[in-house]
Amino acid sequence: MIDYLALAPEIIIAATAVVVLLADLWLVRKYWTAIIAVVGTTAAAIPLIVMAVSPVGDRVLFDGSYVVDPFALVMKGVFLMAGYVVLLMSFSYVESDRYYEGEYYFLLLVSILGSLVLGSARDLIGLFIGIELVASPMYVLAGFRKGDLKSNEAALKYYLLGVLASALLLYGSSFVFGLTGALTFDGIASAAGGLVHEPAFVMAVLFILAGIGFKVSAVPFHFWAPDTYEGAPTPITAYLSVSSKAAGFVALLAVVYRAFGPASATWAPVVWVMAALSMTIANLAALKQDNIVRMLAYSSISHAGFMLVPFVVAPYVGVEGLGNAVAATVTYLVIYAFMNLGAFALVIAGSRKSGSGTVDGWAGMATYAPGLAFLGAVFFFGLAGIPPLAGWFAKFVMFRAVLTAGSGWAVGLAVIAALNSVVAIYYYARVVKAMWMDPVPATVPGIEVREAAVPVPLALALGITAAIVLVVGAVPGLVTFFSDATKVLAGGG
Amino acid sequence: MSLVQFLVLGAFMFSLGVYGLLVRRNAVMVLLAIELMLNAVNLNLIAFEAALRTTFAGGQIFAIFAITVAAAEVGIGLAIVLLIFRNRRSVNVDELDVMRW
Amino acid sequence: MAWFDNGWGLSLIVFLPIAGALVILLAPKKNLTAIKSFGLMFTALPVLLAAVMIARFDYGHASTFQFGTNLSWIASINARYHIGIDGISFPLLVLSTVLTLLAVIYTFNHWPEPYNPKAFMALILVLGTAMNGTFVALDLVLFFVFFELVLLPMYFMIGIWGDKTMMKVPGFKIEAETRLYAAIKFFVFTLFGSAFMLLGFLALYYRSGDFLASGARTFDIPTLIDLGSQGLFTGTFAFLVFGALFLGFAVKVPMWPLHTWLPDAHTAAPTVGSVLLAGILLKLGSYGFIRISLPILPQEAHRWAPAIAILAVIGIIYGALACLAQTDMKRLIAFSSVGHMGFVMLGISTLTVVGINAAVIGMVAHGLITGLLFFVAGSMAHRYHTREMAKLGGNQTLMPKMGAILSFTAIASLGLPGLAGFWGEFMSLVGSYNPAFGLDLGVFRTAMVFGAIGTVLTAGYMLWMLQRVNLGVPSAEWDSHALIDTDVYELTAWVPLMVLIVAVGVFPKLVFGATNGAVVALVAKAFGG
Amino acid sequence: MVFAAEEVMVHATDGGWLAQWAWLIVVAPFVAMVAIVFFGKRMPRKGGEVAVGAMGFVFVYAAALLILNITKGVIYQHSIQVAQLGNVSVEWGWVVDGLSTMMYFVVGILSFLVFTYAIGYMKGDVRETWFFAAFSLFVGSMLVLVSAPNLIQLIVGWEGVGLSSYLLIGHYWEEKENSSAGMKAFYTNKIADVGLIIGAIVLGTAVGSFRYSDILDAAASNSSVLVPVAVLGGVLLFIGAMGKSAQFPFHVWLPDAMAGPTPVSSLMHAATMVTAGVYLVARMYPLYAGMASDMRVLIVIIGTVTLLIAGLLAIVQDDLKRVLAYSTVSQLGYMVAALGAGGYTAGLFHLWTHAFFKGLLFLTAGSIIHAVHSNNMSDMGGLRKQMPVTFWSFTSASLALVAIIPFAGFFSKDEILATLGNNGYTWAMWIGILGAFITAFYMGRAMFLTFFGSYKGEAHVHESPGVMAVPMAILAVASLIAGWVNIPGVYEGFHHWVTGRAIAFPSFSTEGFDVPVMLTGLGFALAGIIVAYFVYFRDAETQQARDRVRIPVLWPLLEHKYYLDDLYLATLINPIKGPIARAVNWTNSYIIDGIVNGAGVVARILARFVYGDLDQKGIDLAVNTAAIVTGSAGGQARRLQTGKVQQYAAMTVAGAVLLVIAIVIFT
Repeated sequence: MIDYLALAPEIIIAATAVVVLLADLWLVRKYWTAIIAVVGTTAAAIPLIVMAVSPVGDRVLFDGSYVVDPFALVMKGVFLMAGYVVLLMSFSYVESDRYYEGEYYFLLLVSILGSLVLGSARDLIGLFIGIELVASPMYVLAGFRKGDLKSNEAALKYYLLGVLASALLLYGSSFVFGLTGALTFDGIASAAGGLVHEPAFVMAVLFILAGIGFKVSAVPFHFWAPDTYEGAPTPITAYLSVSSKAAGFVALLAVVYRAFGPASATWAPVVWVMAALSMTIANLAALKQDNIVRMLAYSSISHAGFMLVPFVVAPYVGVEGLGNAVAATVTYLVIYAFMNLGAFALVIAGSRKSGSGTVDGWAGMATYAPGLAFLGAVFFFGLAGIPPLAGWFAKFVMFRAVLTAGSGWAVGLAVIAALNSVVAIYYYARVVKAMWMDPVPATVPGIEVREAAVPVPLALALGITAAIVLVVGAVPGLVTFFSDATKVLAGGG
Repeated sequence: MSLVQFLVLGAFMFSLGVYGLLVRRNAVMVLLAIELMLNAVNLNLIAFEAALRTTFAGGQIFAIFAITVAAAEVGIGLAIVLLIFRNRRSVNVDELDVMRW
Repeated sequence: MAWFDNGWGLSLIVFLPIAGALVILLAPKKNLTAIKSFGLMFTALPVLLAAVMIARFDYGHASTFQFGTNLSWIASINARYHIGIDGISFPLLVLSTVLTLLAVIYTFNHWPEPYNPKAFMALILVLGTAMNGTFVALDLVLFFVFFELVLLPMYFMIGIWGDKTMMKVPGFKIEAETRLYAAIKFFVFTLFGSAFMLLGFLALYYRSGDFLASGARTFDIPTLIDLGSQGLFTGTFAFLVFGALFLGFAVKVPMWPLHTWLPDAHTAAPTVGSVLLAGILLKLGSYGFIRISLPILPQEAHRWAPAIAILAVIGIIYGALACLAQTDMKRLIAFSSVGHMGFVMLGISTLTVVGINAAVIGMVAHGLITGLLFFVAGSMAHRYHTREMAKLGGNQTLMPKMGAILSFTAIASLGLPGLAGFWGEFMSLVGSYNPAFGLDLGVFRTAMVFGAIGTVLTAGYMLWMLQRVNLGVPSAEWDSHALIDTDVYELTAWVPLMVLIVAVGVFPKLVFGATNGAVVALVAKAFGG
Repeated sequence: MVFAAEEVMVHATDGGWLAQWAWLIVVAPFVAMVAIVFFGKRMPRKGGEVAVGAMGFVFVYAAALLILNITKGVIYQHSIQVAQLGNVSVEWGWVVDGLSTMMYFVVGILSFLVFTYAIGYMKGDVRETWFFAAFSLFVGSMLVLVSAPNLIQLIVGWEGVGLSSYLLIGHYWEEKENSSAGMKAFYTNKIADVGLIIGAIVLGTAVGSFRYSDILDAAASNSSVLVPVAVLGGVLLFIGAMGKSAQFPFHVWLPDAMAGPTPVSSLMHAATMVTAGVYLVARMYPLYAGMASDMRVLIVIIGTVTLLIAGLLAIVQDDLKRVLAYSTVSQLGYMVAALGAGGYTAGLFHLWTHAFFKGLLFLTAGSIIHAVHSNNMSDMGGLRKQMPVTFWSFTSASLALVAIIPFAGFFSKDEILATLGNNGYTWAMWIGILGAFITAFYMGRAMFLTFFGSYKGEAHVHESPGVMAVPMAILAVASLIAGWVNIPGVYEGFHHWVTGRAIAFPSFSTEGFDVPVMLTGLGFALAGIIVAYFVYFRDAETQQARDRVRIPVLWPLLEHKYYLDDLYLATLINPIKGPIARAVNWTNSYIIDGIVNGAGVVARILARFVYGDLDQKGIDLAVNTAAIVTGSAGGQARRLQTGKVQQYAAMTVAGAVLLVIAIVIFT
């Protein structure tokens, strides 16, 4: 018999998606579809809360292929909130550019559904399905600005590389299945220990890492990100850089800690290299960006690198250390999610007012939009990790986790991370500097555009994210309360 | 026939797919290359299942899922290619470099 | 008053300013009086509370942390809201509250361009919270947060209201506005240091787990001090950790050769910014040395001491020489800070009771004196619209009061006995003549001699500045200008500082009375007397 | 060295309330200063009256203390702790003993008189109020210095004196050279103070206390802690003393200090500044007499060199005040040499007498300058008729300085010479006697050129007003009688006053006159005056007449009284007055001044290098190149982004391969 409460969020989201699609057929006022989507997303949160407070422990379905444990609950919560904010961001954006609203929200919901599935997936099939379910709608949404060549190109690039990645993932999975004879992560884990020196297995692990590395856009699998981010509609970019990335990390966490836990010696070095490269190369590339979205794309790549850092301690630490590592990555993920969503919401609002998406175009925004300029300081310095904004705590737990391993490799990576966090200041501060300290350029549109009020949903999105960034910065306990629960993934308490 | 031969074939197909993905200029050909890669995976899965005979027939199930998803994906791919063809009257993937840096 | 003693008093001192900042952000932009009165209220209250503390502080047990509390903050990493003050942090806290209040008062009719009282006042208040917080924090994470919280307001202060003149960026072909260059330079320099400082903190955190009976790791400074004083942190680990902390603090102090951000930042910053920067922010670094590096890593402090002493002395001589080459008055004062903080660090490096006491009073004195110097320099630049000493001159004739105050402060700054500046310099020399047991006498006594020579050079450039700025016949170009002498706001802001300078100079017990007990205990604990 | 001296028996009272309230005289000037700063402008005399009142109080109180010391003897010391750093204690306090009472009195009386004089002299000055405030600070700092029971307070007063001298010398700071003169004084002292400060630290650390009493007890009891550092400490302290007391080679600042108003010069030269160094040595005398006795020969050498070169310099000056300034330096040389030779009493005695007549000399010079509106003697001449009081005062002071019996200077200088002789410094004694001749010569010169012959200036000459004249008259009397307080064999009171100290130490004082020395000294002095008379008296009549001094020896015989004068001139006076003095003068201004100024220049150049090249280019360059590198590297990283999807794919695959390599490396 199936525990439907455990599946309730997925079911609700799926249903909402269908309803949105149908509503789109009959309704005249298309924005209702958006409202339905928001309601559905909100409703989906209810069973989560119920499960969170219910005394029942982990809910295991389908012979352990699908598990709803604290890790799953927390991640699903994050996905829902992120999706919620993205929906809010989409309202005005979608309306203004007269997209097919119904399809837009339908696809978005489907992608959210995929991320929910990933949260619970504990076998290779679930993993594959989840990842594809997150990605496929995005291929379409990336190209949603049909007339725009950039958008088309973004879609194709994302698609081709995405499929390549899936192929790598699948190919690796097939070998893992073949070598371990199991699909569930626990099953794989029980066999993985003996296979550490099996070349085929190593190759398989590597392919899976590569496949997921693409989803989290870690160097050297990041090439699609800047172009796609730039080309895709901004809310979608926000979703890609947050939810899609988060989904990738959920998959990565589950796979490496659950399935390949015993083989950590095999994958940790790979992650080390990926982390170091992601942080460094992305930071350096971001220094030169003039387009803010593109700059944020590189920044999101470097943040992926930071989130990968805690993984490298796996071979050196006990279960507690693993738990810390998981918690650290999740903490970083959560804080990063809201900072980045806020940043993209700001991009939407700022681009409307300044009529430009470049750093120089935003110059002097403080003079005509002080509120946005303030938020700019909050989000960009938050991403830079300056106290008292939430970002500092993300970096903090990251360092804390990586230093648990006394090993020189870990410390070395910590130093690289420290240096990178300094380099990052340059490009984040550049935007803030432009907004606050530079004169207003001639390109800025007329007063009526500049002073136009920010649409309510967008303002709401900005408000929520900014509030979270500020509050969490002062009281990080709010995040750790949840992220600590995710230690269970590593088997820790 | 032994498992290894299937795996070698799969590997060959996969490599062929990768090669196609990297060098073919025509988008449709690229999509075909992708199909090749995915089918290589399916071949692997079936071969492994045949060798392992797992209780839950994981290989087949996985393969079926893979086929389904692959179909969907190629659908999306073709849609995107169509869109691009509509906008620029060409499906050459290497002409897509509006965005650099 | 129980509520006052168990944490509320301190917490109010720390958080009232930032609360004020929020209130001001809500206040209407046009309503200047509201902004002013809120600013005044939320900086005056901490001063009053601090005054109450002066009355209630238990000087007999200056080494124990008082008025403190220890609450859970970030449970999962065992970082706690642990605050409290002892004899070392107490004077600095008082100084910080007072200076913030005076800065606010001074600002009332010196709003820097671009005119935006709301934002400017809010930033001052945020700074106030950050500075007070750093001095009361007894938890490494809390300390780190406050230590870094200083950055943003100061970055904006320099960047928005700073010096608009163009300058050629050394090493680049480009020209940039001084404020922008200075702001980012300050920002990146400090972050570079504090990034490593954070790594050092975490390293201590993990090591602490190995020694504590409970096995629970801790960021708690007193606990870590207990461990450190038992000599538990040793070897390469300790060496590297001290190095990391050193980077963090030395940049802030700043010690040669990490000082180059200072002249730019001080010169570019608006007057109030310079005052707080020189008055308090620099102290955060040296305070960090005394509060964290020395007691937690005594052996390492002992190992690093000669290097620190040498760098400090280089700073003293170097700063003085650099001052002699300045043509910009504000920049000269900025460079003088390098020399004065050199004396502070020299005192710290001796690891003796005398030296560390000297360091603390040196910090306080430098805060009072250089703060006042920057006030005056700012007001003069405000009137003359130039800081070129070549153009000034005869200021004493044009603005007698202003000139007299400038002379007084400059003379105090050159360490005249009987004024606050003297004790820091003299006692740090005393300390370095007779440094802690086992330190190389040769190094420290040479350091003492060079330090003493440094005092001569200091007198040199200070009097030289006075001659060029104050004395002589004013140039004709000022005849047309109507130069108003010091106004009431300036006087209300400056007179307290002058009084304090004299008071501390004549009766140094005002500071030593609080510090000595704490320092004696610290040295006894860390270095065995 | 063995002292032909009796151990001083200390039987003294604690001074009672008079000593306990003695801090008042230290505080009074500061109170006056504050009052003047805040209210001076609104007073009829611009605050002068307050200052004079304070000084009057100081004078009366000091006089009372002196009498107490003479009658009963007083040894009192009180310290208030103002800070405690570990085992180092910082204290303010005051000492009332023989030495300090003597100094209180000297400072008190001269301050009182000079301030009174200044009320007249400074009338209508640009910054009258400011002047009196700074002047009070000057005296106050000196009293802090004198009353100090420990080295730290001494340093406080010491630097305070230096500061106020800076303020007062640069009083007319509109002209750059005046403020520069003030700075020169401050720097020269500050450099010497490095010695003082380090010396204080050395001794204080060794003994574990900065109190004189502790240090000197340790010195007297040959305590082992002091042995290794005694000589070093002595030398360092003496370096500080050299600065304040303008000993060679630190004497350069004193002549320039003339830039200040004349009352300042008067007080500075008589009581409040240059005596500080002598006072320090005297205060630390138990150290110099005992453990540090080995370095005393250095003190003697410095003193004698100073007295000689300064005396020679005085000869070639045209500026009256400069003549007096160099004479001060020279007289300080006497005092220092005496102290070095073990003449504790002799040195202080000369300080005492010198204070009166040198103070007077400057007051008279001031009154002359006030009348003539010029410092140059070439603008004066024949003033004795118009300015009788000034003339007689000047005469009395000059005779005292030249050491003509029975004027004050005679007794003190004779005692110094005797001391030098009896303690085996015969060479020094002869230099001293030579110095006596030189002194007489240049004072005679000044005398004749100023008061005799014909007036060569333009301004209308008039006697100074009473407020200036009266103090001069008083001091004129003092210059006569001040020496009678210590006539060997007759009354040796002064010796007992100043030796009344908390700690007993061997101190030399002559029993009876050393007649031959006395006569020689007196003879040389008289000779000096006579020579001066022959050279200058008649020349003083006309301006161009002075050129005849430089006439070559070849000159008609008869016409020139058998060339007797010319013989003297050619053989004796010209060389001294010409090449030698000029050489000294040259060395003085080009070598020593050169070093002083050169140091400044070098520092400036060095600074420009350090700042300009090292700081702005060097270190910043490092920082900024880092920025450039990262920037361009950013460019590189950016180039990977070609926009071609298949290249991305290729790189992705390549990345996978790269990771394989990574595995190979790591595991």
